[in-house]
Amino acid sequence: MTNALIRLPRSVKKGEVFEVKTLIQHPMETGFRAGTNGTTIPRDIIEEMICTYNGVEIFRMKLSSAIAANPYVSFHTVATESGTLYFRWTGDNGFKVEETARITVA
Amino acid sequence: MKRLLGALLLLAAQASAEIPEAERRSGYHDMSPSVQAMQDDDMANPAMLWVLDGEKFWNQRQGAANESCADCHGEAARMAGVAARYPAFATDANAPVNLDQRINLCRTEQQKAPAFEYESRELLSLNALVSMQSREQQIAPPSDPRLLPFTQAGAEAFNRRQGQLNLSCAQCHEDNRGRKLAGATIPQAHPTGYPIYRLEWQSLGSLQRRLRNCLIGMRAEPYAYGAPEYVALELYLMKRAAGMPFEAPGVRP
Amino acid sequence: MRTRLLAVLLAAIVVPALAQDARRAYVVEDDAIRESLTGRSGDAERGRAIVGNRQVGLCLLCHTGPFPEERFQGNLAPDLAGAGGRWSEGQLRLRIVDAARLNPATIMPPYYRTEGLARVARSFADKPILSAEQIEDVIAYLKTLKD
Amino acid sequence: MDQALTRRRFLARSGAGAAGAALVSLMPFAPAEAAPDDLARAIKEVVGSARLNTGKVTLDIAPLVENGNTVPMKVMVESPMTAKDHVKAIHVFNEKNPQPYVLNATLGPRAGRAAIATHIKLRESQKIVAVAEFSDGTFWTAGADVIVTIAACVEDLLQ
Repeated sequence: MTNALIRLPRSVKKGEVFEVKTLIQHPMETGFRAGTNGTTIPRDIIEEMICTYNGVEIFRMKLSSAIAANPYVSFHTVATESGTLYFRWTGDNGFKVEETARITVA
Repeated sequence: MKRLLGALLLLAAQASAEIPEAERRSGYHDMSPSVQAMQDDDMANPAMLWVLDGEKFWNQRQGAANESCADCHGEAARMAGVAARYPAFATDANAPVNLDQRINLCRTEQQKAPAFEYESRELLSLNALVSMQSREQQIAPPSDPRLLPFTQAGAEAFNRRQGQLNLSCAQCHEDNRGRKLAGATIPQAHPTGYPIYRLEWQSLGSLQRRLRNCLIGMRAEPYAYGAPEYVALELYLMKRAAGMPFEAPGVRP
Repeated sequence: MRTRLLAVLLAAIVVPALAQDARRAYVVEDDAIRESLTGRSGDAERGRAIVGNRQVGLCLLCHTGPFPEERFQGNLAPDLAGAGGRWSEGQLRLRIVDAARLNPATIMPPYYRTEGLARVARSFADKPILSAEQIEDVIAYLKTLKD
Repeated sequence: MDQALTRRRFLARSGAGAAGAALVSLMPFAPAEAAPDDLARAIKEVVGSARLNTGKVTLDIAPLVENGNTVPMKVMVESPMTAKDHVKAIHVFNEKNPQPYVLNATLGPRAGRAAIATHIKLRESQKIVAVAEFSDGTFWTAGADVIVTIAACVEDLLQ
């Protein structure tokens, strides 16, 4: 039930550079905050995000406790051919979310 | 000089100056450009994650009646303008209700399902979805005479001193609007963007949650969620902001 | 403005100490409380720390003051610089204890009044914002701000 | 949360002290803006013995933010992004959060443009440093000082 939003242009020209924007639901609990009973709230973060374009990795990011809740990440890539962008976020407590988005290259 | 003396006497008489229409501004304009940009771009506005949930809940059949919001209302887009005129008088509750309470009335009366908890993901999501449909519309409180005593009560609450710090809403948000409380610019307290993704909360939250924060800040006892006192304040705040553009779901610091 | 307000003040008001709390009695004469709330002078250094603490004195939320180390001071109340030159010790004391006696519309919280307040949060009920000792410390500090 | 305690714990874990202090002198920062030990050490772990050059990197972050919980940030690096000459990675560090690392993004010629954006958390006013690692083994950097104003009406602060 984790929500992720991905935005790409609907269609791009071959060779064009386009921006990929992503937003995913996650508390990004730092592991440095005190809970109500004085103990530390355990860390719960997304540790890594990767993106492949028709199977080839084009972007990878390691996240830390310093990334804000509900992480927003944007990056760029070159339009090579029509196909699928695959996204995977992994993190603490077995967190794993996969999403795909279609890109049409004219 | 005469005018100055008059103004001073007015102050001494404890009358808070209402904000002239030309000077009204949304809290959006008191934010830094980078936070404004977060609200301007739906892909950078984390509130959109709640809207996404709202769309799911909107279409889910619920309760003993096995009905979804969509079964009665159709597409969420048909709710355009609704959030801009809430709170409104609900005949089925015989009281003014805010949008959260309207959604819950639909649940208990139509869907025959238990009400959502205040500030729950479900309620905030549905509220965000419905509120978003009124973007760019003008805030348009209904001219229902049954609301008048409640709006009046809200106006009185807005001007009443409360808490250990003995402050009224008006002292900060009208008399000292635009000035700096520590590092923060005091906004005019117009409910243009609710529910808001508040950076401090790192979550979406309702106007009632924000009012609760203010009460705690002035060291006053907050009301329980859903209390009629909050709804009265909401009614007055919407009347005060009538005609201003709606920008939900907003981002605020 | 000031003379106008003063004219409506009663010449002298005695506020009795309430049995249920530890607050001391004080006497308001004209626009001042002449006597120290504790019978002693406060400590200016401690007073400065109270004024500068946003959770204790709260002063810098609204006032700007001579605290170069504190960023983001408020600007909705008068600058504290020169307060000790503008007001006598007794005038400062009343303005902290219960400024609303001088101007009913003031935004200055009543630092040593607990009656006549509405809906005070349970954790702060019947407690003044600052103790008599703290207020005397703050006055001792403000007195040093001559210009 | 006691920040001093956290930072001490961090130092104890990484077994640093004098070594970290020595690293500061290797950094290109002017003495007036010398970064504290753990920031310098974290950068050193990435850069190694290479020289850290100032330039080519633009770190876009507001100098004054109202709330440190969600701070928009962009890093842009000048590079043709070709197979021969591109940015391999962008690293971001902070000075005063409990840990010096913010993020590490791996890019390549397929990126087309070396520009990333995200939202970060800043516990207090501090320096942020971005480092770009190029395919030719050079490192380029930019820093920014961000002032975080204290939110005035923080939820439940007074209870």
